Formats: sequence, structure tokens, C-alpha cells
Amino acid sequence: MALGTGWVVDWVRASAEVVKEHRTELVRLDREIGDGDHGENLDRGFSAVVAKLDGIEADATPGAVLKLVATTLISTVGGASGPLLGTAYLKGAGAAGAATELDADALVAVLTAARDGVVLRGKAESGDKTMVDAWTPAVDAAAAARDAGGSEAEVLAAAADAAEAGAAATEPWVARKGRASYLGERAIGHRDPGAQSSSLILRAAADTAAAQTAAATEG
Amino acid sequence: MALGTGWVVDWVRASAEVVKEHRTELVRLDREIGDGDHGENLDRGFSAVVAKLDGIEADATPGAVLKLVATTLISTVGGASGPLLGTAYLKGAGAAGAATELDADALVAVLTAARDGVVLRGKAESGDKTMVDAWTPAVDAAAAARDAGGSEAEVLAAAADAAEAGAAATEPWVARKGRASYLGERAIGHRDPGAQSSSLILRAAADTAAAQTAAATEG
Amino acid sequence: MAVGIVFVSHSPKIAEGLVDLASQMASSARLIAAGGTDEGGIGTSFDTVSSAIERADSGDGVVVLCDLGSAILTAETALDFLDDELKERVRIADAPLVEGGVAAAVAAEGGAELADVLAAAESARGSA
Amino acid sequence: MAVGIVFVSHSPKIAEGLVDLASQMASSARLIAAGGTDEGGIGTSFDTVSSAIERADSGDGVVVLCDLGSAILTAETALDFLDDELKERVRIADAPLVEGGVAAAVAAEGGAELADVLAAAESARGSA
Ligand SMILES: Nc1ncnc2c1ncn2[C@@H]1O[C@H](COP(=O)(O)OP(=O)(O)O)[C@@H](O)[C@H]1O
Ligand SMILES: Nc1ncnc2c1ncn2[C@@H]1O[C@H](COP(=O)(O)OP(=O)(O)O)[C@@H](O)[C@H]1O
Ligand SMILES: [Mg+2]
Ligand SMILES: [Mg+2]
Ligand SMILES: [Mg+2]
Ligand SMILES: [Mg+2]
Repeated sequence: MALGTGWVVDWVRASAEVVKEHRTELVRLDREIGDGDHGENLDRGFSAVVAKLDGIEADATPGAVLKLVATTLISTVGGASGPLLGTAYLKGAGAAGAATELDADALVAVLTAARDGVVLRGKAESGDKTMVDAWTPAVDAAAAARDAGGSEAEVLAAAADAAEAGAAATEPWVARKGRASYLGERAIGHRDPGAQSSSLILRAAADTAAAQTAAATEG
Repeated sequence: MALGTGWVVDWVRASAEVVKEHRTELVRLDREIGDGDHGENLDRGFSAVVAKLDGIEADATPGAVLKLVATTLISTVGGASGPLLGTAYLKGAGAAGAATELDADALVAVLTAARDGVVLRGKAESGDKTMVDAWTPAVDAAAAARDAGGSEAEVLAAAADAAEAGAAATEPWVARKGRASYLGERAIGHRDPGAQSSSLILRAAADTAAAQTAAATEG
Repeated sequence: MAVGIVFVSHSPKIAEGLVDLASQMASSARLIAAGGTDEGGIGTSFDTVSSAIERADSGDGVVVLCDLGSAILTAETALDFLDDELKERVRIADAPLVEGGVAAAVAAEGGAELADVLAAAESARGSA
Repeated sequence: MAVGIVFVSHSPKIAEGLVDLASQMASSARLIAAGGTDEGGIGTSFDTVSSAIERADSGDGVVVLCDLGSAILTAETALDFLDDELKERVRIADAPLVEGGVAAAVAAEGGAELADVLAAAESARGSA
């Protein structure tokens, strides 16, 4: 089932909830290899986004909502993840264009544009121990699921699974970008906070898509 | 006439007076090619020295007074000229040793050690447009005057004349040390404030020596 | 007119202190502090940085100096949202914040143009 | 025990803000601000720098970072007046103040020894 603005709004609300729920964990991860504010930063950012959701027009497109998320995160996060995720949502919004519904192809295009946005902004490569290491496997898995004929919900579930595995895979690595790169070998054994939060956000995308699909099937 | 502690004390008081008198001029020179505080810095420093002069012991040597000047300037000047002139007086004190009087040879040794102190601290070479460009010609002229059989007052007068010419000679130069080095070609046409203040201080040395000699001859 | 300079720091105190420091050597230069989060905490603010760039510009362009990587990300994002006409004359310096900032301020005060102010910042190593 | 770090700046705000900034990434490191003149103005203070070095030392040594040339002169003079035993384990870094300071603080927090904290400062260019 192609996903509309209702899903984007649900996804954003679910992202805000999951970030709040995992705030302490994200702070702890960032305290270990950064400056300890990642949970606060994203909680501040997504709370600001949620506060703006009520103001969106009834006929807003998915792309318009993604753009609102982008500009709000950019203005409110206050750390590296603000410009990075903000650019991701902005480029995702560009890929969504004026479409009112996103099918599997469109979702892959949005995720790909989002990942490209993170890379454009932060210039990290795979293996640098950043959020890119959640996004790139997610994009690859989403494309594979789409190629295999998966539904929108299945494409997003594949992305979420891959992002989760990608975040976990950062643990044994040394960081080459961001604050954790100051730590050298001491970053080993710690999961990258940005990769972890990105995997939470992508899981929220999959969960809300599954819920919408289930509701549509029942209804 | 060899010069004793009385002369050193007179010299220091005269230095404080001349610095106060030329405070505005030194501020102006430093505003043109630096940060505009050189007159204030030296006035603060020498005023602090004068305040301590009353506390010196009756049998203090010239070297002991020079050391007091050194440590007081280092603690109170607050700009590059503090460590630089402080080190100059400190090394000068070392050269004066435990002597109770300074003859022409001793004066040349004190001036040479002082100049070497500035160079040791600031690593400037002649022509870099710093106070070294007052001190080095002064040392050379003092040595020449001493070699020519000049009196203590003549040695110091030669030093003061050469320092004055040296300070004036900095005007057409680009600076290679200190804040003025940020200015590139824009430093051209401006006299180095530290060279100017050093020439004033050396003139005070010559004038007080001449006055002491005159008083001794009359008396 | 002259090139303006923006100091982007995670710390409001660092950005303000740098304006104090650089002003001593460049009293008429247009130096704008853009430090801290919107709440005045440690971090950077897109809005603060964007408006600092706008205020720093008098038509001759702006050089932006940053402390850490995430400040650069914020500054680059701010650039992306500027009017094209202004954006064209803004440069983010690859230079140490304090040392490059003082050198840039002195160059701007002397009337140097954008490329030369940028070069002054980027060649500064600050041990003069 | 750990290597201590002293931030020498002409601006009290820069030195204090840098302690704030570096503390976020190195909360248990011994970071001491030595900014401004004795009157709190723009400049450096021999006494402030000397006592900051003494406070920063816990036996493992101290790395000193400076903003401009005259701060280095003050720091070098302070070194000359320290006890020989302490002086032996103090290093003045040839590094940009903020960027080198953060890198040094993170290294010190990680238990690096004096030479390695110095190397961390001196290799920092701060655009990670
Ligand atoms: N250059 C970069 N490219 C991609 N991701 C980055 C980059 N720099 C930082 N990150 C991500 O940002 C996360 C930290 O975000 P956050 O704590 O909010 O910002 P800050 O480091 O400014 O405090 C890191 O865990 C990492 O995933
Ligand atoms: N490295 C150096 N070697 C010799 N003299 C120097 C050096 N750096 C600065 N100076 C001298 O110091 C003078 C400036 O002193 P002052 O204004 O008191 O200090 P600051 O530059 O810290 O404000 C300059 O005019 C120059 O003569
Ligand atoms: Mg963080
Ligand atoms: Mg942060
Ligand atoms: Mg000065
Ligand atoms: Mg000064």
C-alpha cells in the first residue's frame, strides 16, 4: 500500500516518541565517545517538529511534511546531527517531490536521497563510524526489497533491519569523522550514537507503515 | 665615574616618568600597528616598579634593583613587552652580579646581557621591526664608546643616541615578529612602539648618568 | 565597506571573547560573534549563524571561522539557505578559530578583499 | 593522575569558554583557564599563568596552549620561574588554542602521557 501524508506524520510522531524514550541511552552513547548531548539534541529537535505538526495544511504532501521536519531539525538540534539529519530530510523531501503518495520506488528514492544528503553534508564514508553506517545499509536493503517485489512496509522493514545491524556493526570501529574521531582507539567497543538514533528513526518508519497497512487491510 | 645603586634607582624613576609622559604617543604607535596598549602596559609596569623602590634595602646592589624591576615588569605589564623587558632586566641583573658599582665595562656587559635576554625570549633578529632594533645598535655603540675610552655617562649617551636612531630606522620596515607582523606592508611608515619605548628608557639611563656625573663634579 | 567576519563557536564566551581580542587590533572591522545554542548553551545555532552572516555582510562578503566540525556543518547549512547573491560572497575558512580569526580581522580592517581575508585566515598559525 | 591542561588566552572569556567546551568531551580532565590581565582586561598575566600551571599539575605534567605570540612569551617566562622539578614536565604546545585544546583535553582524559597529550594538541587542525 502506497503511503501518504498520514503515514509521514505518524512516522514523525513515532520518531519523536522513540527518541524521547531512548534519550538517556543516546546521551550515554554520546558521553562515551562524544560530548553527551545527542539524546537531548534529537529530543529537542523532534519535540519542536511535533509542536509544528498541528499547523500543517490539510492537503500537505509527504514532501512538504519532510521539508518541515528538515528545517525544524536544522533550527533546533544544536549539534552535528541537526545539519546532517536536516539535510537528509530536505533531500528526501526533494525526492518525494509533489507526490501525494509514496510507493516502494518512491520510498527507495527518498531514503537514497536522504542518505546522499548526509554524505553531502558530512563527507563521511562507510566505515567512518557515523550515522552513514546505518543509512547506507538501510538504503541498500530497501532497494533489494523493492527489487524483490516487496511492499512499502516490507521495504521499510528491510531498511530498519539493516540500519539496526549497521549501527551495531559500528561498535568495534575507530571513528574517522565527528567528535569520536578525537578518541582514536578509545572509540572501539562503543556504538556510534548517530547510527543508533538513525536506526531508531528508520524502525519507526517501518512500524508506522506496518500499522497503516494492517489498519487498511482490516478496514 | 662608576655608577652605583643610586643611579639605578634614579634611572628607574626617570624611566617611569618618561614612559608616563610618552604614554599617549606609545599608545598611538601601538594602535597603528598593534593593539594600542603599549603605553598603558609600560606605564602600569613602571608605576608598579616605582611603588616598590621605597621598599629596597639600603645596601641593595645595582643588580638587586635591576632584578626587582625585572620581576615587577613581568608581573604587571600584561603584554609582550613585559616578558621581553623583564627578561632584559633579569639578564642585566645577572651581568651586574654582586658589584656595588658599574664601570663602563660593566655597563656594556649589562646592556649586552639585556639585549641577549630580549633576543632569547622573543627570538627576533635585527630588522624584524621590534625593540631589538633599538637594543642592538645601543649595545654596539656602547661597546664602541667604551673601547674609545668613554666615561660611563658617555657610554650610555652613545647607547641612547644609537637606540633613538635604531627606533627611527624601523619606520620603513615590514614587521616579522609581534602583532605588527599581521599587518604585512601596512606596517610600513610606522615606528615600532617597543623600539621607541626602549630608546626612551635608554635615554633616561644616559640623562641620569650625566646628572650624577655633573653633581659629583660640582660636589 | 569591508569584508565582515563571523566567529562560530560552540561556546558563546569564546565567540564573544574573540570579538574582544580581534577588535583590539581591528577596531573598525565588522566582527560578529555567533556562539552557543539558542538557549545560550554549548552548541551551535543555525539561526544565530545565519543572522550573523547577514549582519556581517556589507556587500563585500563574509569570512566565517568555526571551532569544531559540527560548527562547520552548521555554517555550511546556513550557507545553503542564504540568498544566492549573498551566498556567493561568503567563505568558510579552513583555519584555526582564534589565530585565523585575528589574522582575518586585521586583513579586513586593512581593506583587503574577500579572497585575501580568507587567505590571511588560512595561513595563520598564530605564533607571531 | 593525569596530564593537566592550561589555556592561556588574552581574553578571559575565551579561556573560560574553552574549559566549558573541552569539558563536555573530557569531563574529568584537569583543565585550567588562564585568560586576561590581573584586572580582567585583554592581555596575559604572569601570575595567572604561573598559578594555573601549578594547579594543573598533579605530578603527570602540564600542556599549555596559547592564543597569540605574547601569550607564548608570558607562558615561557612563567616556565623559567617554576621549580626545576615542575618545569621539567611542562610543555608549551605549538598548536591552535581551541582546536589543539580540545584534542589535548580528550587525550588527557584518556590517560595519555605528557608526550602524547602534546602530540594530540600539535596534530589537531580541528575540522573533524
Ligand atoms: N561528518 C559527519 N558525517 C556523518 N555523521 C556525522 C558526522 N559528524 C558527526 N556525525 C554523526 O553525528 C553524531 C553526533 O551528533 P550530536 O551529538 O547531535 O552532535 P555533536 O557531535 O555536535 O554533539 C555522531 O554520532 C555521528 O553519527
Ligand atoms: N618576539 C618579539 N621579539 C622582540 N620584541 C617583540 C616581540 N614581540 C613583540 N615585541 C615588541 O613588543 C612591542 C609591543 O609590546 P606591547 O604592546 O606591550 O605588547 P602586546 O603586543 O602584547 O600588546 C612591539 O612593539 C615590539 O617592539
Ligand atoms: Mg554530541
Ligand atoms: Mg554537541
Ligand atoms: Mg600592544
Ligand atoms: Mg596587548
